Amino acid sequence: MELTLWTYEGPPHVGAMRIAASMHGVHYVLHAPQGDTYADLLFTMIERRGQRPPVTYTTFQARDLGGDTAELVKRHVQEAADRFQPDALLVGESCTAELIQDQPGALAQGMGLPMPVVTLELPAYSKKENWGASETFYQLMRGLLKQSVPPQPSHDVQAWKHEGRRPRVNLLGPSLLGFRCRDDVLEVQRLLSLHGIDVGVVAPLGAGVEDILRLPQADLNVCLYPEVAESSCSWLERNFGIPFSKTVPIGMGATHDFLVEVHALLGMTPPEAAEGYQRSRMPWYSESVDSTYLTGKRVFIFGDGTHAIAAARICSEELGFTVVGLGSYSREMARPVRAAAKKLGLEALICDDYLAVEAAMAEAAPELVLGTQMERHSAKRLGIPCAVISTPMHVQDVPARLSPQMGWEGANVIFDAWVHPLMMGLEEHLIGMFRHDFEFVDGHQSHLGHAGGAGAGNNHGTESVRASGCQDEAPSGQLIWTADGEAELKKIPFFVRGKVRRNAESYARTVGCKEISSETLYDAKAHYKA
Amino acid sequence: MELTLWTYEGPPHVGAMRIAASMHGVHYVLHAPQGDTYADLLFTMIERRGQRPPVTYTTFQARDLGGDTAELVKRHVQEAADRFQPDALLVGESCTAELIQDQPGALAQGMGLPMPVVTLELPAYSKKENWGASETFYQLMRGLLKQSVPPQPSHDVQAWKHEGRRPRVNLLGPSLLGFRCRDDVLEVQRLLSLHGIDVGVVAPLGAGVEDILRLPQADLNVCLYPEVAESSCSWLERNFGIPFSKTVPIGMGATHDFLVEVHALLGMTPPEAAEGYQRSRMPWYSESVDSTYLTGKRVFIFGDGTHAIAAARICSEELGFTVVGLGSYSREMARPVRAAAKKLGLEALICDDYLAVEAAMAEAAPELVLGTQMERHSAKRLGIPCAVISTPMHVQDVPARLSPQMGWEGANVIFDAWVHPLMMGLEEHLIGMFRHDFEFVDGHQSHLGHAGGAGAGNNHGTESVRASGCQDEAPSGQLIWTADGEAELKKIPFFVRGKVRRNAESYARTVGCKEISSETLYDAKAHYKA
Amino acid sequence: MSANLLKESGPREVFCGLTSIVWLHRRMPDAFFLVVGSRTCAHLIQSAAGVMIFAEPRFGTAILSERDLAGLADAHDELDRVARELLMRRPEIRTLFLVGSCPSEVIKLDLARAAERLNEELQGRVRVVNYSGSGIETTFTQGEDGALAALVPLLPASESRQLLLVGTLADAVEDRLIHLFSKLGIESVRSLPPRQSSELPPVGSGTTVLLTQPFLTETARLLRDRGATVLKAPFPLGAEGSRRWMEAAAADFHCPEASVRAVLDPLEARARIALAPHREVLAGKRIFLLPESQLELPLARFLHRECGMDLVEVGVPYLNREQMAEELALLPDGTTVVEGQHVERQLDRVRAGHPDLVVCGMGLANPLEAEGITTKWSIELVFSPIHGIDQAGDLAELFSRPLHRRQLIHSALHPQASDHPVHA
Amino acid sequence: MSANLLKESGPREVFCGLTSIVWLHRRMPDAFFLVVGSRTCAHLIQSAAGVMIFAEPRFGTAILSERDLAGLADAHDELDRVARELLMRRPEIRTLFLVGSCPSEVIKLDLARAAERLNEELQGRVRVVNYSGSGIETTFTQGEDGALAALVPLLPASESRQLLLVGTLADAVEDRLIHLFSKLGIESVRSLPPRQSSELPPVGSGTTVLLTQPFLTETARLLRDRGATVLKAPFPLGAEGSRRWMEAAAADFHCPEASVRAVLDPLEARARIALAPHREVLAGKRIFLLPESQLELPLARFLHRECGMDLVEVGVPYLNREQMAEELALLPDGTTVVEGQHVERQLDRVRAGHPDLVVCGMGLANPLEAEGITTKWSIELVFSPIHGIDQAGDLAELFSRPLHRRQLIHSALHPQASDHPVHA
Repeated sequence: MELTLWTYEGPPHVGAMRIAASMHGVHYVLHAPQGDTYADLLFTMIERRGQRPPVTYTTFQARDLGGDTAELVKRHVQEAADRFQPDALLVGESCTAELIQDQPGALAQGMGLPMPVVTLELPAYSKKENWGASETFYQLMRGLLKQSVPPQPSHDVQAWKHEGRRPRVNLLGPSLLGFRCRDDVLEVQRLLSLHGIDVGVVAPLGAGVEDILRLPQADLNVCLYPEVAESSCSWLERNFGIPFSKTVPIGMGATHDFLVEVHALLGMTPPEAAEGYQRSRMPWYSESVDSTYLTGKRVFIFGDGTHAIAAARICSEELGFTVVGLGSYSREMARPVRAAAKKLGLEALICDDYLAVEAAMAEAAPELVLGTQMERHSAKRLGIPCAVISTPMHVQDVPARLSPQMGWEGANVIFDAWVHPLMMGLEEHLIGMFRHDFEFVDGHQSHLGHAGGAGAGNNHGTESVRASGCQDEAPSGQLIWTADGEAELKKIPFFVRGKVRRNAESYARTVGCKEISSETLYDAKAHYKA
Repeated sequence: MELTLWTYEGPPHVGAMRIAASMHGVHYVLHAPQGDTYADLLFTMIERRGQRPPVTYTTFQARDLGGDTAELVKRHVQEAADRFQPDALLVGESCTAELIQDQPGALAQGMGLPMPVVTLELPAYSKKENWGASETFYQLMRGLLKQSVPPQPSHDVQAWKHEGRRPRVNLLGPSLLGFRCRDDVLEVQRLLSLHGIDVGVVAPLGAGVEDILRLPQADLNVCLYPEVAESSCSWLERNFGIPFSKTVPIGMGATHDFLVEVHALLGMTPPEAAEGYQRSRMPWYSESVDSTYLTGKRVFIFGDGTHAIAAARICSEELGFTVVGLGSYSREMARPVRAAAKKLGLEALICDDYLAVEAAMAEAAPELVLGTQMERHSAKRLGIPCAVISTPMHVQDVPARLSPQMGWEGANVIFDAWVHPLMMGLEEHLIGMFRHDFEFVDGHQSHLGHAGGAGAGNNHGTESVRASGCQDEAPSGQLIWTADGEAELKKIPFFVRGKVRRNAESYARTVGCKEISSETLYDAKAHYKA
Repeated sequence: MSANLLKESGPREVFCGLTSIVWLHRRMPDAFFLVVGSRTCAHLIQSAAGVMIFAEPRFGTAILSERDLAGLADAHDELDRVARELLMRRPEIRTLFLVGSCPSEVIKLDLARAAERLNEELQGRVRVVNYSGSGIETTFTQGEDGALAALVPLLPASESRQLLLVGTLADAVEDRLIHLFSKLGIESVRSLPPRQSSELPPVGSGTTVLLTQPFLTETARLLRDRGATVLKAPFPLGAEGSRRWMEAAAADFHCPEASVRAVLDPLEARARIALAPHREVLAGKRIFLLPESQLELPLARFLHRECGMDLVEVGVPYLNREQMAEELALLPDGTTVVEGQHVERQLDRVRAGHPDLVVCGMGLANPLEAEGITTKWSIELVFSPIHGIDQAGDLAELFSRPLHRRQLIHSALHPQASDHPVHA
Repeated sequence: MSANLLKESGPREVFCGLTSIVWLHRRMPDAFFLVVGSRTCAHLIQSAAGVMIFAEPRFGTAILSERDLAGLADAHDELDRVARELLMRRPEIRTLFLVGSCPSEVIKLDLARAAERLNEELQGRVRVVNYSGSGIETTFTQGEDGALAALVPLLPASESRQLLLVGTLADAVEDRLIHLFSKLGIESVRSLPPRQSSELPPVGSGTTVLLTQPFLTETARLLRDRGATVLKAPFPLGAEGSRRWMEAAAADFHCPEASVRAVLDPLEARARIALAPHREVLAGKRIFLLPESQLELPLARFLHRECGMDLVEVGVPYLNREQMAEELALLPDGTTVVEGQHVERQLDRVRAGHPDLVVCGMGLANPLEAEGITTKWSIELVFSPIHGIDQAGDLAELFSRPLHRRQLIHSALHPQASDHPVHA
């Protein structure tokens, strides 16, 4: 049993719904009580869809449990098949139905329905949403393609050359309730098309059963979101011999690497190295003098695996930030997240307790947080600017305007979205210069605004940092701030004061001094810059 | 003499620089002291340009004034002509040089330079930046085209039909330091191209002298920014007979009207009425249930003429807002702004004193402000959410990502940008529902954050409203709030309290009651909703 | 009563009782609601609450894992551990609700026993109670009935004469009602749930109960068992319903009729003024209410009688005829009232009936809007302060707003084909 | 001194003296700077200030209109009216600076007379002074010289022994310096400009002046006229300059050498630690300073001697050899120092010289970056707290940061052509 206040991922059957709702001609009969119908609002409200997700819930009640729930399942399966006449039917159960073991999939398989029926077994008490999405996509694809698997895979990735056509790739992974998938697909299509590469099938988003059947016709698969598509890509590689690209094109460097990888796999001449600089404004925006102040900004990153890893690379290599924390709630992606963290000299935080993430954030004392909506709220409490980079989705993460994360335009979008909270470019820079001005000390309103009553928000952060700092390093040794030390600290603008306080205390412990005076502050400053 | 703290527009020679810097092959010799070189930073810092504006300043000094400043002008003109070898040379003076009457234009004209020389006379003590831009574009175009003016204009706007080609239009008006011009051009080109209409010349942005010479080859001119291009469009109509479109395609309705106007002028079948609904997400986003809460939100609009007028229409017809204030600093656009305000039952505010605009804003007690960067700061002081819709430009108004205001994607961008400050969709809606919850009363932090210490920001607004209200309507009659009236008022969340207080006081005056109790509040509420 | 009462069964589209935690936890800031359930339960509450707008919530889920399913003994130990951890972290909590869910009900995890055990351990520092919000037994608002019913045995006994308002009200609305009751001469007015879970109102034979909500069947029964009189009245939605609801109390407390009129007449007159602009939008329009909150009958009554709307169909998740008798009597003859749901068939009837407005849940609203059918999103009705005469205008506005919005924006967003621009 | 001193003239790219209002108005919150000029002047200050980040500024422009140009009598009346209006709106203002501009100088509007007239009218409630910030007479930082020079005649006379720091310092830096001087034994330390314009420091023969900034020629002259001694020293930028600057004062106040060393040695040692990481980035790199702030010589000295940079060219808007003697002496032999500017030719030299870092104004920085030349934007140097030994590290960081940034991001943003992804 695990105490959960907010959760980053829904149950695995919500992942299955994401696949079904992303596609057309696929219907999902879910053996579940009525309360589980809440999941529809994820699509109709958060994703603002004008269609209900294609899900029939059996909505069994307590009184049904004594009777024949198997019959109830079959009645709903039949009604759904008759009413919606899908090209394929997914049948599964939610957490409660899993306990009563009706085996709805087997029941449906036995009904002689005219369409393919795919049984989903998604263990609700050990797995979560992204795993459910991945497994559903995999089972659906496998169910539809298993008859076509050749005895011996003999795929020629460069077949396009002698067939006199443009190379063709599938984009696998984009789904509803995935972060910016809608626009990433457009951007990646545009990117590939610029290089003379056709997109065969995009799946699951917008695909039908006939598209899944066409998957083996591609030269190459592009795995856009490993959380959802990696197992399917692997299966297609093992069974059809179709290789897949592994670079997720988020950020300038990764987009370049993605293009190089795809070109290499397809046997094409690699693209111009300068393409990104010509096609995206991000490099110039990052290089131009306004951005100098971004250098070394401390950033804390938390999200799904794909976006957290991408953010770490963009921050450290393209924006000149210092990454002071990196983590993910995706246990499936723990390995690559740990590797990315290690490269930055950090230990990755793999965790799905948002309070533990908040504590790590406070401890790291960042100047910017890149996280989920939950970190946005934690950051707000701590008075730290934040941009959202990952699911779980909120209605504001489904903007009307084109907002990809991938490709050259995605890099532009990311620049704006991440730098804006850092106090709107020049504005913040000037505030840095005017930091001793009366408008930016306690009690006055900063244009940052997030923390509002500045003091309040920031003290919170500071206090927790102090508390945890003490516990970690000097449980018994109490540090005393002298009056002149406190006075000096007050001169530092509130939004960096936490970091300065932390540095001073840490320095005092290191050198074994008990009192922190203004001199200690200057000493610590020299020490930490060195 | 006029006391100015912040100014919406620069001097007219900055308008001239905008034209010169927007184009290639055009150089501007500006007779001006060294301080005037500050204007370069508008382009290199605010617009983040990687090129210096093509301007040579004579940078005369006090000691030069005794001597031969005319010689100084000629030396700089010659050096500029030699070094930059422009296709056309603009010659003019800034405010200080205007006083010493060197007539640099005439001097340059007499130097026998190999390129066309256009003299700019921009009265610095009576005109402003946009006028300067308009006049410069007009003088440059006229200077380059006057030899080609036919004795009798005989333009056939439908010539494209019998010439067997697609219709061709020029896009006139976009310039550097114009609000989102860079992206508007792309979006309008895409829009026209979808309808089989070619774009001939875009000017001044990105145009060269040879492009200006090609202007008469278009079937039609599109006047995208009347502030900059209307005088030029009129001249081309009078002298070459080329008509021009007058609808600025900002917003769903205006984009539709623009397409209809352009099609009608070109003699084409008008486009599908449903095109906007299919191509933009904005209509669905505005119709979907999440947006119900937008209905009747009070909005105050101030900006340049074009964007203020467009915003008023979008707000009232497409977003369901109530426009409670409309104004512009563009005196040249006063007539259409007044007409737009009148249609909404308002009196337009035509004014370039930002403090007067702030006072009008406070008086109108809006829930959203759409304005310039100056109104953003005023709104912040008043604790009101704000989005920026107009110049003067700030570095944050030149985003890396594609951010048009025009066309179908422009409508998407506008939806996101204006609704986001209104508390992030669903989030705000829920706060409205939970308005009596302790987290949203005084002393606690709202997620709005703008006003920070809520009380403070809002009281400011409220107080000024009260003060002015009293002066306007009942200078002697003092209203008294009873303890129970104050208590009832406190239950209302701070972000609408100002409006409720104002309504109650106004109602009390109307019915002649001196005391405001909780019953008066309920009476006022019934009265104002009715 | 001559409504046309029908029943229907099939796939439903209704929240479960856990959802009511979203408003209950805000009413009693010193209470914590610990759902014992699955990740689905946690995800449901968080999604229904509008995805994470609040800081540290006063509800959470003890998520069952495979190990808990393997042995109930373990599950009990685990629950104790989680409850202890929680209370350590949240020392301000005075009442802990253990809330049963579908999975905990199916595996027959005995939360009553768990509550007893924890109460013993905590020795009165925190009171632990339990109820079920499971979707196999309760819908949406029924969760509140369960929570309040769980509190009834804990109410202190008192024979004093008092009026007890039962059902969650917004604080400001409650203040207002107490103020009005005092003007009627009823001085002792208490509420269940109270604003602090530790300040439970007493109950006894001197207690007269007014239900503020129509879904409190079990709570009402238990209060009757404790000696209270539960008044019969329409529910306090709209000016008429609220007036009759207050009059029922006034009669029970023998308030002089003249003074009752003196208090209520001006309020009603003001409410008519407040209603007028909304009635202008709503009158003659046809409305279809899908089942969700149990508020459907009083709302239909209000929308018909005070706003002039025609009722196409009124769905209710379940129908307690006795408790709803006063409301049913006020509905026009032949009103179709459908208990239960077959969501697909009901949507077929919506499409066939061409209503001007459909009241429905969040899963259905946008899909209907996309078909051109204006909707009112029903969950808002349980979160908004809509009770009492003074709120009648606000209540009507919740229904007029979507229609008003359509009026404002429809023609601009759906322009007619034309040779000439509309505005040029 | 064996620097190679050259002069150049031609088109310049330098702010005018009005720009210094941007920091002066923040130093003295009870002062207001009213520029008498054109819309260009107003636009210049607002653009230089970073476009409107501040609320109600303490500077403004009385914009001359055509009517004012027509008759000077009118202009004087108008100026009086504007000043009166302003002071009515801003009753907290104690000192009003009337600041001349290019247009007001050209039309010979006599601001001294205007100040006199207003002083009479205001009878001491507000002090009105005037100076010129016009671009035909002053560059950038020279505006501060004008403003301070205008204050000198108003300073009360006093023969007391004191140290007077002249030139705007950040408040925290000033506090720190006063603290350090007191540790050296110099107890009476005052500042010009003061933190409140109404609390002017006294001056007289007991006054020893330390200039904090190199652009205060006229102010220094007037202080000497008032009897003060102006010390010769390098300016307090960097550890070495700051130390020698403090030592100059210590010598003048006869502080015991041993105690001076006891105070300054550890500070200098700490500064070396703070400088070390920046020196690592900067040492051996070639720097080109374009003329703008007049800080170019002390900065060049610091960057060469403490950070190990090579000086390609040091531009200065103008050169006061006497005031700069100490700085020039510390420059390496043969350093090219260019007074004045022909911006086009200077940029030709920049391109030809391939420096690693160019210090320049905001109009030139991005264009040079776009050519691949790393820049340091010089206006930041007059806004940042860079004075004193304790700030030496911060000062170096302003120069190392752009180079460090390039190191961090260049290779990712300019990938090499390759058959294989860098990271896959």
